[in-house]
Amino acid sequence: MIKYQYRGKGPEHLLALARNHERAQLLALFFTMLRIRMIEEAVESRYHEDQMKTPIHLAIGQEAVSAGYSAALEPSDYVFCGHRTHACYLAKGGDLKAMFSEFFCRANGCAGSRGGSMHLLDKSVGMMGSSAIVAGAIPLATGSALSSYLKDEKRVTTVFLGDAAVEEGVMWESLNFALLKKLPIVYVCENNYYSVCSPIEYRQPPVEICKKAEGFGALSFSVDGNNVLEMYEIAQRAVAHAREKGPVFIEAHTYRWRGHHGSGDDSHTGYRDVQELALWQSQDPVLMMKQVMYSLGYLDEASERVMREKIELEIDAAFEHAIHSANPVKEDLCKFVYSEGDTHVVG
Amino acid sequence: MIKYQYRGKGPEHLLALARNHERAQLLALFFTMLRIRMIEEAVESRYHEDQMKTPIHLAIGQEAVSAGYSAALEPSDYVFCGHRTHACYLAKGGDLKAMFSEFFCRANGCAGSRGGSMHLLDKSVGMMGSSAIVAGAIPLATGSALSSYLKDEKRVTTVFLGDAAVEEGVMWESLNFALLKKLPIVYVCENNYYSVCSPIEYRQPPVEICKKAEGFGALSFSVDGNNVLEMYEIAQRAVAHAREKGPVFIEAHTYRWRGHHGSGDDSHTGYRDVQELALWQSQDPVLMMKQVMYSLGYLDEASERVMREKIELEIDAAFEHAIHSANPVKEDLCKFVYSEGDTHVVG
Amino acid sequence: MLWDEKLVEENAKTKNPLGEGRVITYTQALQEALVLKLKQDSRVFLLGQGVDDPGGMFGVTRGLKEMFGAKRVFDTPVSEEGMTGICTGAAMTGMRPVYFHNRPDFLLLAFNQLVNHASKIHYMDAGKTSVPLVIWSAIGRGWGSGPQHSQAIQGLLLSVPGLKIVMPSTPYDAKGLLLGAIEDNNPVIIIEHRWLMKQQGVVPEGIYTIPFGKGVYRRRGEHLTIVGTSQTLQLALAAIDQLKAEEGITADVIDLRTVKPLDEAIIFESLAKTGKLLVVDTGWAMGGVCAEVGCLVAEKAFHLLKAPIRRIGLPDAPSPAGYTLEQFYYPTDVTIAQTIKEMVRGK
Amino acid sequence: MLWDEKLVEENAKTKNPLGEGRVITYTQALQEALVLKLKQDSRVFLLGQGVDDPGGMFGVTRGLKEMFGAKRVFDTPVSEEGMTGICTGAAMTGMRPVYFHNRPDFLLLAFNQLVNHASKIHYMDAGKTSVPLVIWSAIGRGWGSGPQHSQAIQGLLLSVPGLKIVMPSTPYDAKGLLLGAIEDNNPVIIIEHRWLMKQQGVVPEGIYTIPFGKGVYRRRGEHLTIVGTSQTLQLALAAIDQLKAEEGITADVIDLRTVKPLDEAIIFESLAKTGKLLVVDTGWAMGGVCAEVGCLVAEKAFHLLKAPIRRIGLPDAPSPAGYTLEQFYYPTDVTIAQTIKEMVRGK
Ligand SMILES: Cc1ncc(C[n+]2csc(CCOP(=O)(O)OP(=O)(O)O)c2C)c(N)n1
Ligand SMILES: Cc1ncc(C[n+]2csc(CCOP(=O)(O)OP(=O)(O)O)c2C)c(N)n1
Ligand SMILES: [Mg+2]
Ligand SMILES: [Mg+2]
Repeated sequence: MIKYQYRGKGPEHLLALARNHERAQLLALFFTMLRIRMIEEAVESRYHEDQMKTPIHLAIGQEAVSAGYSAALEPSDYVFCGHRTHACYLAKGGDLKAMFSEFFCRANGCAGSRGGSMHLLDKSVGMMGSSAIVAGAIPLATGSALSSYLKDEKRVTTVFLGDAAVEEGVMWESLNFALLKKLPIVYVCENNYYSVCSPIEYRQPPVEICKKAEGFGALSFSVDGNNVLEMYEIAQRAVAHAREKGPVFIEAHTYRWRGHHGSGDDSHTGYRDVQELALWQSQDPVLMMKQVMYSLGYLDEASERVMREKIELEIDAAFEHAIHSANPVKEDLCKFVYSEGDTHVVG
Repeated sequence: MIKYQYRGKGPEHLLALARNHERAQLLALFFTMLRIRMIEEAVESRYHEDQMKTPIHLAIGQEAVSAGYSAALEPSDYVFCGHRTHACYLAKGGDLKAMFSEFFCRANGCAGSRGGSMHLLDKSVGMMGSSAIVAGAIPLATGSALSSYLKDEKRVTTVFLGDAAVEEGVMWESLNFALLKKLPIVYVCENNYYSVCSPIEYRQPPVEICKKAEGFGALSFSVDGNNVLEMYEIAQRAVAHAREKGPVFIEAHTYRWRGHHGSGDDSHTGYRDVQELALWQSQDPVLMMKQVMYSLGYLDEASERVMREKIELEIDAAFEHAIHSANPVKEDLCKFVYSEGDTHVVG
Repeated sequence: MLWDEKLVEENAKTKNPLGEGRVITYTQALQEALVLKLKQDSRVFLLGQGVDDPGGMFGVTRGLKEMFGAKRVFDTPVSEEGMTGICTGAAMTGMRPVYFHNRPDFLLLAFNQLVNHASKIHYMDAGKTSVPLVIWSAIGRGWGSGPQHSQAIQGLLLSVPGLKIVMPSTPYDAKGLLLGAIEDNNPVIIIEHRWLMKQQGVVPEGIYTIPFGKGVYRRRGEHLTIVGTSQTLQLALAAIDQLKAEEGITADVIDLRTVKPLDEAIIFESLAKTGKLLVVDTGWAMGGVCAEVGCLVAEKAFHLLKAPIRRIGLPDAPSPAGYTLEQFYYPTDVTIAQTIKEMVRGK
Repeated sequence: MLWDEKLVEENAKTKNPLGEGRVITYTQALQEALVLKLKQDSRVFLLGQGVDDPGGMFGVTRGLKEMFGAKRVFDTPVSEEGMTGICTGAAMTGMRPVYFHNRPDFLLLAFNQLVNHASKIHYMDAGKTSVPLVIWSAIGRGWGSGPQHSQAIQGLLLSVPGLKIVMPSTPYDAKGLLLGAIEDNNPVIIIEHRWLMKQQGVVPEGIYTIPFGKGVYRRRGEHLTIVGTSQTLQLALAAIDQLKAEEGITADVIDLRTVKPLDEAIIFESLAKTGKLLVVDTGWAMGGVCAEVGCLVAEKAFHLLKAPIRRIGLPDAPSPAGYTLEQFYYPTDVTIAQTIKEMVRGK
């Protein structure tokens, strides 16, 4: 039984939206998505080697959300996320080599092999961190937005969360506080209808998540998370609103193609219908965009091949980097339990 | 500055509603309120003696909420509440002697002097308990409703909470679960606009609490909590809905006349305007109802005096009882840390 | 198969079950306990995130929804604090919930309900209410789980009055202790270890319970006393078996089975013979089970001690995610053997 | 005035401050630290329930909103978990929050953010992020506060890597430790005691800090070593002063000031002379600070010990609300003196 239908407007709508955007912008969005897809597939293809000794939570099928959203951010804006880190990290510009090093448990991983795949960060590009605890990053991000408010900065903080994260009370505590102080924050909920193998109907009554946020008083949007341009356009509105006026909540409908974690599809175990997956795969966010690009004449086989080769080279180089990097040593174990850093006073 | 206006429809509306009710019902409602008021005032008048070594959170000014609401409950229905216990406990039929004994820290207090005023219970009348932790009783009550669902009982559980309790995430976790399972529960929020000395505007953006609950999908009501009949009528609808269909949320607007805890008004400390208190005192729920009773000819000075004397006698007897009851002894201290009770199997 | 799953499986294969009788796995033993109780007692119900999914809590709960219906075996929202309170409320009103978590880390979200509510209600209500609640979770060591997904938090709960804490190490115990936990009238926290789940053992059919607060000798010997539970105790057994074979060093190895209540008598009995104490635990060495056992002995059995107490737990650092760092972080049979040798040689 | 307020006030009057210099109260000392830091460092801000209300956290924060503005000194929603995460997020992004709670019991709502997040982020991020966060609360003993409002939970947090735990006992220390906490780059939990708030003491003006992890001798003596913090240490001082006068019994009394980090050296130094250890703590005797100190000594200074360790904390029961039961529950100078006498007489 197909429990969760695709509710978006499909490829025609994507094409219609595309006509309002510059070629360069569209290429950039497509490239971001394609890069994420290819990186995820590359990680997946090597996962069985058991050299990446870390859980992985692949974003395959959900690329349009981070890609479309992050394009609306300034480099100085901040992003936080949950356990499904890869796409958020990459879309914000996180360093691929440091990410792979982290997956391979190397000392030069972005979290020094302390965090693993669920704790990617790259502060140089505003990717501030993540939490493996469902909803754990939501108040952290809200606190980051509080910093901006206190410092009179125009920086927007975004936190990506799953549909299960709204079941944690801290989501609502955070949103209440953000609304109270009109903080510059956007909550982006990727509703992929499942939490591990639990369908949303086992966890929430049939009420739209964005309606709950609206009830709390937030400007709220429901978006086709497989449509990168719808995502991008709403993101622009959301980020502008957050920057000037206060909190926004976005519910992006999308679907995870692989198992909750690890590699491969797991629909055969019975918690979801293979037909449901097939349905959503027929609305492939990357493919849809590719077709739009082709039909607009912005992309052809040759230029696509160039793109792919560029990404492949980058991926290979990053794997090489990671594989040949050094493991941590015993002395690393108890480093950074406490910060001895400066306590420089800011007057 | 008056921050929080009375938004109800005043005494005329109370009178209009009264015409739809039986005399006996009206007398009973008035009696419940008057009894709570007089008990609270009696407790307050003796509090300075420092013999009731317990915090007190007086319900003076808020009597109509518990009185009106509880009249719609069956004796077998369950009630939980927070730290502001007195009125909920009394309205559900809790034993006054056991309550006073608890205040006087006696061994025969309703919680054996372990809980104090913030932990009143009387299971013989369905007053199941309370928590001194803000919102702590909300999931407990929801669990009680889950029991009824699992047992196929028609019992309704009610939990009284304050306006601050909705700031705790567990409120929304509980409501989500209750809606998911369509549990027989009513959440009654007494919005008195303050949490200790913090006005609601310091804690929540300007959004009606009941709108939040509505956004979650609950049948929600906003009620004049100083109007005992409005309270009663909405309670009847709410309890009936909860019994057959599922969760209900009621926001009852009311006002606390005394300080958050202890005796006496504390408006002079400046956190609220004395004018604001005066405004709300002009909408005294007990007096309004009394005037309605007089104007309907259901009460006169003589019958009111009889009522008052009856209550005074009861109060005096309860004080006598408490004062002359025994203190706990050393052996009591470590009793009931663990339950050794039966593990009788229910087949 | 991932490295740690392989390891767990191989470990299970090499360790052949001792004794005569029916051999089943750890997870089967746990499931058997659940089936027996679900059949016997209509008040028992199971819940937890994914309790009914294809994974089924390492297989422990797999198939139980089909067997006992979706009303008694159900998935929950990702709302640990709320669900813990809901379970507590259900237990207060006559039900006997068994609440499953994948990892103890998630219990940290529920400390308010655990510590302020579930464990105190029986006391606070002067014995009028009991909270027969079982909370189950399995330490998630390995697989790069990292700081937020591998914690052993029993030490944080040890001083909480009203709780019981169970930490089995064999299939036999796992079943008997779970049966006992479900029959117990108090909140019982069961902390399993992922690495024990595939272990095989002799397990009787039918209902039997293992008393709480009674340790058991896993080995008898002369040179020292080793006290612990769960997976670290298994490591200690491996260490001492090796040392016995190689160097003739023997020990009394005591499996506490429950750390609260804690069997003092068996420890003192053994120390009267050996005079030397090594405490091992899956949690941090500082401030947890090791500290309590060590202090207890220095307090009540000082005259039996011939040498300094030693404790082996985790260093004062979060658990790192990466494989290499993990190797430095966790005690092994080798490091335990090293400590034993030092103790016996009087270094 | 309520019985316990009277007691605290009288206690403060009878104990005259030692030493030369300016005498102020404990709360004044704390406020002074806050004012100094708010003036000096624009990153510092204060928040907490009622931090700006007429009560102002026992007076500690009274008037600071007027002095530093509503942006830097503000009330919060009753959302402990959310606000802890928000503070953590603000600290991660350059601010230095000082977050006030009335009672440590409320920290239990925030264990996920404290233990899974604030204390781990620096480690998890491989040193790239610091969390300079101060969390302040005061043990609420007395006034019938009961099981949910009087807890001393430092023992539950002792084993958490990455946290620092501060427990002052004098106005001088309270100021110096708070200043140090605000300058520290790590999450620091300060656990005060309500009963110390009116104490007077000699307190220097200006900024000074007391190093963490350095205990101090409050008395020097011969017969035993007493180790502890906060209010229980004050009781121990009263006990030993009395015993010295009456029976000539003297002790080294060590105030640890911080329980994490913990000054081992000073304890061992003293034990080298006395050979006998008494540990006192405001929390449960089992599994907390007493257990850690006791075990530490049995582990690392066993050869110095001439007699069993003794510990004095709370019994394994929740704190009862009633006055009489409270008298049995808490250690007093008399019960401590009794234990000291037993230890010295070698009973
Ligand atoms: C507090 C907490 N509870 C449970 C888990 C286990 N867990 C890890 S990921 C996950 C699913 C979350 O689902 P969702 O938020 O929808 O994100 P998705 O995986 O679908 O992207 C769960 C329950 C956790 N990490 N933290
Ligand atoms: C978790 C928690 N945080 C803070 C407190 C302190 N506290 C006690 S009563 C109270 C006010 C609650 O206000 P509200 O819910 O509006 O109830 P009211 O007192 O107005 O009836 C607060 C904050 C508490 N008891 N529990
Ligand atoms: Mg999901
Ligand atoms: Mg209120």
